[in-house]
Amino acid sequence: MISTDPQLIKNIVSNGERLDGRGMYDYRKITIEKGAVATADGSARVKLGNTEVICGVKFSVGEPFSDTPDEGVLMVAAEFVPLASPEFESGPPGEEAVEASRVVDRAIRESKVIDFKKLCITPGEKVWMVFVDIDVLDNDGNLIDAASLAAIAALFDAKLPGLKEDGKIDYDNKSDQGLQINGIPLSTTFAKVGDSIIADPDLSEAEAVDARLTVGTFDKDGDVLLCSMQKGGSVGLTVEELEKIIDLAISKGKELRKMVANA
Amino acid sequence: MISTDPQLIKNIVSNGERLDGRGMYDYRKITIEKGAVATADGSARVKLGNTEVICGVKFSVGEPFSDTPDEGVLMVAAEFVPLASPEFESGPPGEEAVEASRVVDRAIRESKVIDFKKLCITPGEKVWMVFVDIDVLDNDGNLIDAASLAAIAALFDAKLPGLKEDGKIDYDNKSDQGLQINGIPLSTTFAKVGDSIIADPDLSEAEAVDARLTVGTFDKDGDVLLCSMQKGGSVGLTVEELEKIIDLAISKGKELRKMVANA
Amino acid sequence: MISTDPQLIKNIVSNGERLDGRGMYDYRKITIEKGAVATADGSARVKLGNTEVICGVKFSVGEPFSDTPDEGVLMVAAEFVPLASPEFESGPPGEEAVEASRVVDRAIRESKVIDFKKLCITPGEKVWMVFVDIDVLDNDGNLIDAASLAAIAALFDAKLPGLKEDGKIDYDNKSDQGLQINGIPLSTTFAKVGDSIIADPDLSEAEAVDARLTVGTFDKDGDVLLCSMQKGGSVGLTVEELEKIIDLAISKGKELRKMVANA
Amino acid sequence: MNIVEFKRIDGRKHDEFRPIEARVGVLQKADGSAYFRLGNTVAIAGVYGPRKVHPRHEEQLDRAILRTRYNMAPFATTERGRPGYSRRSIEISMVTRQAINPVIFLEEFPKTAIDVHIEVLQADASTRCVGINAACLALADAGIPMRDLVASCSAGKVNGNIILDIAGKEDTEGEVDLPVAYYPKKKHVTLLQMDGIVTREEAKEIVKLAVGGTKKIYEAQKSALRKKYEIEGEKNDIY
Amino acid sequence: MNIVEFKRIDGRKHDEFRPIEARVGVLQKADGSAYFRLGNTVAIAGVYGPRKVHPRHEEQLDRAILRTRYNMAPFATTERGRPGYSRRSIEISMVTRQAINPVIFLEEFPKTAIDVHIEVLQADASTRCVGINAACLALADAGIPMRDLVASCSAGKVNGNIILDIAGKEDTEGEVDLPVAYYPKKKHVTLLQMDGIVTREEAKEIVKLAVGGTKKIYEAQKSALRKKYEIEGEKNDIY
Amino acid sequence: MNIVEFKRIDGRKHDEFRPIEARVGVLQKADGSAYFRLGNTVAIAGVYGPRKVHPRHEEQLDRAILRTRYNMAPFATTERGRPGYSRRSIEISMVTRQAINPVIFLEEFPKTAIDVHIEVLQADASTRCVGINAACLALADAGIPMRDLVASCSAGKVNGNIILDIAGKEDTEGEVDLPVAYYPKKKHVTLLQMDGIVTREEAKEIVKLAVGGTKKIYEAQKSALRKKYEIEGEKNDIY
Repeated sequence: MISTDPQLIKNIVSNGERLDGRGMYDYRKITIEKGAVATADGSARVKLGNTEVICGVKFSVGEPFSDTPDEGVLMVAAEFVPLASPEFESGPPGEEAVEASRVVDRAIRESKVIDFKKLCITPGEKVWMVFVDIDVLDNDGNLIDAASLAAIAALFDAKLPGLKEDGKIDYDNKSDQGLQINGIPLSTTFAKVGDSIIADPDLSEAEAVDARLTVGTFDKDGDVLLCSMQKGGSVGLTVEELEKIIDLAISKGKELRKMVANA
Repeated sequence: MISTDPQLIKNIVSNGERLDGRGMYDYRKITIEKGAVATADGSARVKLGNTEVICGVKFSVGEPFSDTPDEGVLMVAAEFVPLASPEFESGPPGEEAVEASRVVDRAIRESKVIDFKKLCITPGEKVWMVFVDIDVLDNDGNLIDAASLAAIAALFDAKLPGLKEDGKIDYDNKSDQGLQINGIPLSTTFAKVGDSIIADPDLSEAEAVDARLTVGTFDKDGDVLLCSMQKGGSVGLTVEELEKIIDLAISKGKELRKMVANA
Repeated sequence: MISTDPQLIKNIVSNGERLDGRGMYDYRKITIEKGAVATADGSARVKLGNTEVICGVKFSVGEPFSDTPDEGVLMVAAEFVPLASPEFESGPPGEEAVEASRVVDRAIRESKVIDFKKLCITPGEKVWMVFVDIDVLDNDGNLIDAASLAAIAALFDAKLPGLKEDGKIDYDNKSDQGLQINGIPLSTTFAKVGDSIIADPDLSEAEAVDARLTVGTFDKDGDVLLCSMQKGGSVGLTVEELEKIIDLAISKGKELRKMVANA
Repeated sequence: MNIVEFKRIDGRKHDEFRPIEARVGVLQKADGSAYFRLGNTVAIAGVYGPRKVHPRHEEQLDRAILRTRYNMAPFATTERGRPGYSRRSIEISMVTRQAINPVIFLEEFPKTAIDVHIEVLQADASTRCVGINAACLALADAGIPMRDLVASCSAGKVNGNIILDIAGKEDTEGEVDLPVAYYPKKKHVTLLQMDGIVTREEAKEIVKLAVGGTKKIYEAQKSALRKKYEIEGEKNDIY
Repeated sequence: MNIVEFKRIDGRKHDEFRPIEARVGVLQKADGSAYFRLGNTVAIAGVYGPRKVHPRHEEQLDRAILRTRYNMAPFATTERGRPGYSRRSIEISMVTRQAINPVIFLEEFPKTAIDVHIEVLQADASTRCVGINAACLALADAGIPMRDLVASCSAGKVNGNIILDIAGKEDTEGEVDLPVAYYPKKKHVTLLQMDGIVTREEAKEIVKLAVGGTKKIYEAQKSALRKKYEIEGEKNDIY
Repeated sequence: MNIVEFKRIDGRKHDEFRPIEARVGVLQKADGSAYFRLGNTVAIAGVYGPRKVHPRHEEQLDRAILRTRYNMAPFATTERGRPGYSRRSIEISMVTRQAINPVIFLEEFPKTAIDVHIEVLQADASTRCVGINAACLALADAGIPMRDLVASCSAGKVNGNIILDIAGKEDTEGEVDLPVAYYPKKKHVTLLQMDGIVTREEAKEIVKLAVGGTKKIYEAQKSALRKKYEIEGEKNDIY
């Protein structure tokens, strides 16, 4: 793999430009294909430039956690499948995959756009388990945002399975009941390269990135609210930079939400 | 360990001979000792030449799988204990051990000689779990056939434990009820060395083997039927070679079944 | 780390002396601080010279083992946290940590000072699980005795949580009911260095130690009884040496028990 | 031999495949990649290598080592699957390696590893076959020198009828499933597994049907590769 | 902005910390160590290194590698925790490393590892902050050259009020928790995480409150280090 | 001391063993092997080495490393055991190594490993003793130079009586179990464990009974080795 010299990237970005010609706050081209996986209860394939992830939602019936006996359970997992990158290895998820799945999970969970009480079947005994599994097929950077887009699109695509009389899932008959989701929580990631801020860093830029801030936003009754933040990278951000990114994330979130809504 | 030159083996076999003087389609000497493990509910020790395996069957009471609520559960596991070979290592089973246990499992399961519905205690709740554990003590090649012989002999040897009033196993009082097994499914393995086919390859021959075909056969109402096949090795087999091995396996299976029946 | 030459230690000990000036059968200074962990149901921090361990007891409600349906369950685990020693590594417990937890567990369990039948809530269904977790913070040798002191002191410090009407633990309201413990089982460790016996070997002495004997003793109705023994080290002990250590352990156990009783 | 044609559950003829779709170059990062679909069974394969071997002790002085990893996405099956290795995936990874191994010029790349990762995205029977088909295309796409392609499919017996490419309800009702992989130039079967009860004659008939079926798979593979070079050819025209 | 002061559950002011306690040199075997307490949250950190790297392939030719391990003792939480790595501890170990990394002169110790082990002994919110505070003190105690200390604390929103250092009942009732780590000399936020719902303005206000709070933490850290050198100074006087 | 002889559940005297059976050379592939049986407890041991050390960093410059692995077959116990390492097998592997270590001339084989694998095929008490007995015979069978054999057995207390070689119902009813391993030439106890309640005097009495019992084990071991050389001698006569 020919990697790009980080110093070259830094120089380009310091001139307010990017290697692939994008504007500083532009995302790469996004395509969202809902229903991409016939075997899943809900799914989406998302391309963010050359980054590609696929997300499948599956439901099962399980026991609730003892501290939330009347709520369904959300489980988000990301697998960085080794075909996606020469650096990914087989085996249990590494810290990057763990972080991605947890950041995506928090944005969805904390926004409270899904009412988990509606996913209760029998309080204290049976609830819907919602498994959101994200497979990374191609890693060209900014996996968190791609995973976030795929996860929420797949959840919007999902239909609950029917239940048989014995309380087990009837795999032959899907219901047409979707999840009621009141808002579109999304992660948007900005990076600091030198003194500049750029949106949606790709893999060629990753080595040059000093710090990263992922901001989860969602819409509620016309307002935009934040639901999660996660800083990454081995250098710090000033408070001013943080505030600037928060503002950028709010406006970029609006753009991305339209794509999800229209997907 | 002094290993035999694969080319030497190839030369010998191409002359229609074998290093230990066996005929091309001859198995090594087989001994089957049922009841070899006093602590098991059924057991057998099998020697196939210098290959030695020991199989123990244990019963326990457990929950059925949700898709077969009225059937007992068969679990076959092979451990390639490191005392059996300088190459075996401690730790979770490697691919060879996994393959052996799965091939043995399939031959028994697919032949349907055991009616798993008869191993149901309370439908949907309690069934007999049949654990078939195979320990390899000495590896001189063709572990699959040795394991297959040991597994079926141990199952024939097995007696169900008694049940106490509370539904738990009464370890002090065995029943004299055996498993009803309607046929003897067995794996028979043939190998291709150059253009020749040989039965029951031993470890000195293993390096010279191009391909391997294991065929599971059993007897039903006087007929011989196939229940499983598994090709191994890094070279292919022609359809004619496959057909020849299927025919050889059927006649060799008859011989081996007599030994199991008389053990 | 500058380690002490084992031969030097051997020479000193053979003269009936020790590097830190202790008597042959003296323990290092012991401090026991009960209630050291606010979040635990019982706890103790123990310093044995520069060895420091912390033990926390936590209760939960769980299912009994099927062979003891009316008894609570004791689980002792020791983690050799890597901050305690340059040699400790992350990951599952090594053989030394496993041994320490099992020796501590046996001394408590076998002495029968805790009546596990009193920790039964509903026979066959619900019992108290008693988790005794030992964290090693500083390893300057003789971890078994330090862990043993901390475990029993933490058990004496423990108060059972209250139970809510639905049978779950009420974490907001602790009961003031302690465990009824009828005696103080303790491990005391002696080591053979050359022909001499020393008590409580520290880390500088460890390399010079030929053999180790840990003796668990407890008091019952004024008598001292043994409840466990464990020999360690790569050299043997004569029967006379064993007997001498048993006698030393009995008298040393009395001393240590006073410290636990007064802690 | 099934002279009177019967009705299959999904209306196919006894020797008819589900729709086949094959594409190469579907991933950006992998050195080679491919997508293969057989009805509702979908797999993607990505190839890395020849590259340095980690861990080093696996290195072979006289040839490349071939490593295969078959993995099922958790959402690929009716019930959600647990991520990570299972005994099933260990076995399939192994037979996949043995199936592909004969056609690769491993001896041309001593001391290297060629890694083939197969990800099953949708599972409706024959996942190992679809994985092998994708893997061979991905190897070719990566420019790994090969003697031939290996083509894989399965045949079996359902309600007494011997049919090609069991799928859907046929799979749950099926008595026998027999996947093969075939190396056409050498006329070699490089993978063969079977479970279920058959007579000697049925076994041979099913093998022949499956081996015959690989021809159509092979055509689909070659057509996908041709399309790649045509497109690349077109690209060359443009520049 | 919270001009009328409200009542917090435990009686603290909106920008008031729980009691802070910091000590260095609390362990004997570690090359450096520290204890940090914030109310009922207690962590100990131990540092080993710079030392040889195992496994060797992690070694960097131009700098030391920094490895952090955040671990929660099983008895630190209300319900007993399972020992060993969890997804949570993997994430926190990572963000802790990123929080500390900027202040260490890693380039001075090429081909070595600096290992920071954090053990949370009691958990009542802000465990990662307390761990980071202890870790920086332990690094200083080990004599590792540092550009500055990193100080960490959290702020959040409880019942609509924006407050510093959420703890106890506030934690379970809290809507938002936002931990930061701050590198004062450079005015850099080196850790920032958030969960919960806030407006843009609230987010900024909470960030400022948290960043402002780190000043007091920083003082406590420096005071603990001063105390160490005073005591060592006294010792020197004696000899 | 137990002057009036009492009745044991299986009719044995207080210092009587279950039937002992010992054989060497029972495996073909191992460099040395042995079978040891004490009543219903059966173990097989296999030895490989001295051989190269993997992983290399475990290598010792001045001596061989001794590695022991105690494993219980899943069918060896009343309830089926889970395959793989348990905390129990980790501990027993360790004390087994320490029990055997003193008698082996490890210093004669620097930079090598001697691997001793013990497989318990039937478990009716004293499995670690039987494993040690088999292991020493297997080491001798492998031609590893040894100072002596280590012999192992256990004694204990059942219903107040001090008896040798607890087994069967005695085991479940037993109050105390005390296994020892003994190195006769040096009069050294190389393994000693105990659980259960005893007085000081009882402890000493049980130790003596167990140590005394090792004599018969030792005889059985030597007899098994003699038989081997006799047979080998006979073989020599024939040729």
